[in-house]
Amino acid sequence: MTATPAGTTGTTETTGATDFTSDELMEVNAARALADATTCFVGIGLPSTAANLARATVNPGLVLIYESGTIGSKPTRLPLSIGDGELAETADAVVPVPEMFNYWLQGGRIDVGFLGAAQVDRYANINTTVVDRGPDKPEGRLPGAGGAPEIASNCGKVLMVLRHSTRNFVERLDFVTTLGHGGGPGDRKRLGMPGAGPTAVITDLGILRPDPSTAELVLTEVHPDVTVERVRAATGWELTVADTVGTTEPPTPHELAALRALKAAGKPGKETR
Amino acid sequence: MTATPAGTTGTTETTGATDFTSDELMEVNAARALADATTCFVGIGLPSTAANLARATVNPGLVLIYESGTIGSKPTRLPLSIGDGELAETADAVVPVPEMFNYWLQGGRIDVGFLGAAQVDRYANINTTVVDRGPDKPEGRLPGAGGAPEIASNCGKVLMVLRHSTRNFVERLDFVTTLGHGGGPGDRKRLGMPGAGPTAVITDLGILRPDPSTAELVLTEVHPDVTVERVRAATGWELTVADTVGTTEPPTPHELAALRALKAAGKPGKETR
Amino acid sequence: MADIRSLQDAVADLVHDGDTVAMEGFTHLIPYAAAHEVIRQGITDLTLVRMTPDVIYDQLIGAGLVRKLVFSWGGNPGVGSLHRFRDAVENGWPRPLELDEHSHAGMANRYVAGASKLPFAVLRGYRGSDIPTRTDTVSTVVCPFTGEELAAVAALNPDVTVIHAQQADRAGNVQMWGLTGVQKEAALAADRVLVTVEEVVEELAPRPGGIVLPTWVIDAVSVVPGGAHPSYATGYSTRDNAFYQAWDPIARDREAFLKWIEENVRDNVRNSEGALTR
Amino acid sequence: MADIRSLQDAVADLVHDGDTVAMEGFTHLIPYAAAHEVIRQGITDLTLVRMTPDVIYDQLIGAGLVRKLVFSWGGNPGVGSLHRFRDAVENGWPRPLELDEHSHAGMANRYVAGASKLPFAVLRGYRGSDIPTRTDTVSTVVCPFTGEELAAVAALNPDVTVIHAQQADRAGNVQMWGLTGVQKEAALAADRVLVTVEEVVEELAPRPGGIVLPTWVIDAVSVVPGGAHPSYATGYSTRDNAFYQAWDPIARDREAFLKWIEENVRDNVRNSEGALTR
Repeated sequence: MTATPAGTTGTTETTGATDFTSDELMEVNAARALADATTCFVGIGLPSTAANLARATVNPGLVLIYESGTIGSKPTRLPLSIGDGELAETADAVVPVPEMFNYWLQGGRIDVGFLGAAQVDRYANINTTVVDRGPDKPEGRLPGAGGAPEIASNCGKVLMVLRHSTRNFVERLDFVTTLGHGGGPGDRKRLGMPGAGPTAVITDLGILRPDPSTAELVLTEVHPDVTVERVRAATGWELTVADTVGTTEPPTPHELAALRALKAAGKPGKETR
Repeated sequence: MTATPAGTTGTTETTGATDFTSDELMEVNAARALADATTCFVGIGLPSTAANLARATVNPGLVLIYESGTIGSKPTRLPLSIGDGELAETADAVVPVPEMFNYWLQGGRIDVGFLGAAQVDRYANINTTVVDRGPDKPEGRLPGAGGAPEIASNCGKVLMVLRHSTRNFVERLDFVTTLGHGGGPGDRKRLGMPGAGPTAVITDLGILRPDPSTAELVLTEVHPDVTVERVRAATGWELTVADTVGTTEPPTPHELAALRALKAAGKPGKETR
Repeated sequence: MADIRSLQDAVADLVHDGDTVAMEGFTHLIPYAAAHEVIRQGITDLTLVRMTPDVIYDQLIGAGLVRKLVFSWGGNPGVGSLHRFRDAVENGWPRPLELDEHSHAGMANRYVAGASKLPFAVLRGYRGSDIPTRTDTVSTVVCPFTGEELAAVAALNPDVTVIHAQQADRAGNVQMWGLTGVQKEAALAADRVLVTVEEVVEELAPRPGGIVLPTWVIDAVSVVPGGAHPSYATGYSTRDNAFYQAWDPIARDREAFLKWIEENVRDNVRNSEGALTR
Repeated sequence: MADIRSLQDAVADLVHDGDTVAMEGFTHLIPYAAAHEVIRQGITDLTLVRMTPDVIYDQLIGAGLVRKLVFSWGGNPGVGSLHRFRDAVENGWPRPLELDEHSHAGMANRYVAGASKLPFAVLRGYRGSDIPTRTDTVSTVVCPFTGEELAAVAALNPDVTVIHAQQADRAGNVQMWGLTGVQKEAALAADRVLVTVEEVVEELAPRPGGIVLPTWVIDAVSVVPGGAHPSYATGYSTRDNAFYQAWDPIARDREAFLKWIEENVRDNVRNSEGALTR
């Protein structure tokens, strides 16, 4: 499980006839990235929102796989944890956790790994372990690796979703928990990693994709009303920008309705409060 | 699974008031050897007969474990194979075969491994792979190792049951499939084998046990009306005989009745013919 | 995703001359009908893999389709030898049979490594045994923490795994229950997977001991009621122990064997199993 | 063989100062009541092991009973940080906390090795990660067949594993179902096993997805209805997500935390859970 930084809330934006937040832009675009996948290994938090939204919109047949051992979960609400009961009850199969990691993940059965992150660098490497808080302070503690190192290594490809800020998009990771593209092209191959690695990082500002020749993340799309300068300012390294930067399609009314319905149903603790 | 040589049938003997065969003597004594066990990894054939008879007589709580994955099978008839349906239907748990060998057997969870054999040598090593049929002839093919090498290595101790003849009790194995006591004391320890190894070989003539100081099989008991000379003649090496050779207790009427009931119920193919 | 299709087409598409094929089943759920279709199609030069090769492998070997057997115990359980297997090994009839022989623990772990896409598995096994002298798929590794030397066995990754299960749904998801042996590992270790099933049901109801293989790890599902006979399918049939005993005299004699295969397998019209597969 | 006995006696007999203890559960079936009994008895200097240490480990750490944590993801799922865990790691309060940190795949395989009584397990993992620089329980092995270098992780063999399950029978056989995580591995890897259960039933009816642990691998069974709360037991309760969210402000503040432990755990009389365990 990979943590998603809490505390940042989306700001409301207006585009055309539709009202949506920057978080919703991120979530909708993350879901769209799963349009062609058969199977997705789902991290909790934003990745789980995206994967469940994909099932409700662009990819109803998408097989959701959670590290708690569920294959083919079909939750009606957003799970709070990767072990919520509904994930097991609606699954095609529930397998022991070691089997999940050995036969299904390492076994190369999963198309897409969907991860969050606390820190990302320009090669889409991930830190979810510790942050340096200065020379006289102890390291700040993050949750740790969870499934991420082997998800990133063994899935066919990796998608990432996180909010865009200089705190998250950093020049240099304080700790490499999970390898994305290492130090550049060829590093994954040299390390014998079966999957293609990160192919897109979807944020509340736009979408970054690795350049095929350098493996460095490049800004390829911005969300409606987001400027390239704003993305640069929120990125902790000198961001490379594609020759032509596209603009993502605004959420459709159907996508927004589906997302809001999922979130309303999935209000954590709703039914137990 | 270890093969038991077919084709030898017990001869009828008379002792006191009871009629029983030499096979029945072997089977009853083999069952008695399980009196104190909690769990038994059961080979098919004679070991399975013995283990099921133990459940019907000296050890009703004995947990039978078959390599097909069944834990706590309680068959009402002798299974023809280690995969008969009744073994699973009456089990406390059915586990995948890899789990059986890794968690339960290698995991050191099983008190007694009960094996048959095609050839045994004086150190209770076992051959179930190939037999030498002379210089100009191809090797004779036996079924192979099955579970025996790791059963003999990892169970707390090993019991063996097979019919006594110079064909089976040989001076030198043509192939070591399964290590018993190797070349003598210390060999198991040197090889890092957790279990104590073979502690008794029960035959239709009597019982052989390894000498604590030499690890060589010694004749410690004969069955009623069997002479030491007859056992020597049926053994392919110069058999060491204990200073005092005991005589096994004849089968009780209860033991005989239970054994015959099991065999009658377990007549192979009975219900499908 | 699994297509639901005829056994004839599925075997023709998925099993090729020279393939390494695992037809698994631990007494239970042995895919006899699929193996008979392999015989009818004369798919040959096979390397067969199985922990417990029994009568069905005896038939494939006797039919001359097998060049190598990877196994750990070859017999007719509770009855005796596999005579066609012995004849091939001892006398090279109808062709020589190469062997790669292991213990059960080793074979089970070879499948586990295969399903895990690891090149090898580790076990505390083969100690003091002559088995490693006759195979190049057993070696050793040293624990980097304790220094203990352990057995390493090479992964098994069949070209094709063929299994029989009780049920599939229309999407090609499969469920089996009862003794499920190493079937999951054998399927997940293979490049291609063919599953024969007793029936197609609207929905796979979760069962105690049930194992589900999702459609996206299976290439084809063929509906073959009774396709495990003389083995059995818990909930559908019982083991035909009489057949296993009747097999012994048939397999002892080359002519009797050939006649049996001709009449019961190759002659599709007289083969009720064949009829059921269309 | 498992004795069915009070939680108080079972914990006192099976869990000792300085032990390595695994209290497993993947969100589901987390043995809260047993951990609270450990707090009440003040059993200390523990090395705690778990893939996903959550609120219950936060409580044990905050109570000052833990010297080392072996884990792969430490958080309050869906809510945020474990503040007591962070306070111990970052500030050494109430005592320093040593860490042995892995990935999930590594931890799962460490349990598998432990249950298999192997000294290590092999996986294709940790590649390019800094994790191995901070632990001495990750190393490498080379495949003797292909030459590939793979990760080796040291086996985990806890002194005691504590789990919660739905049911036991009178003989002490246990069945759990739903998400069963790594509980079987954690139990079979341990020297001693304590299971708390929702209830004792006359017979364990086989369940879809059910895992049975036979009585002869368990030391004690304690009947503690609701013993997984705020985690849950499928078939008996649902996850109290509100509790997990309410925990966040409690755990942020040392005083609030100590007061909560005093009132809800140590003060047995006011603790409904404690009342249920007698």
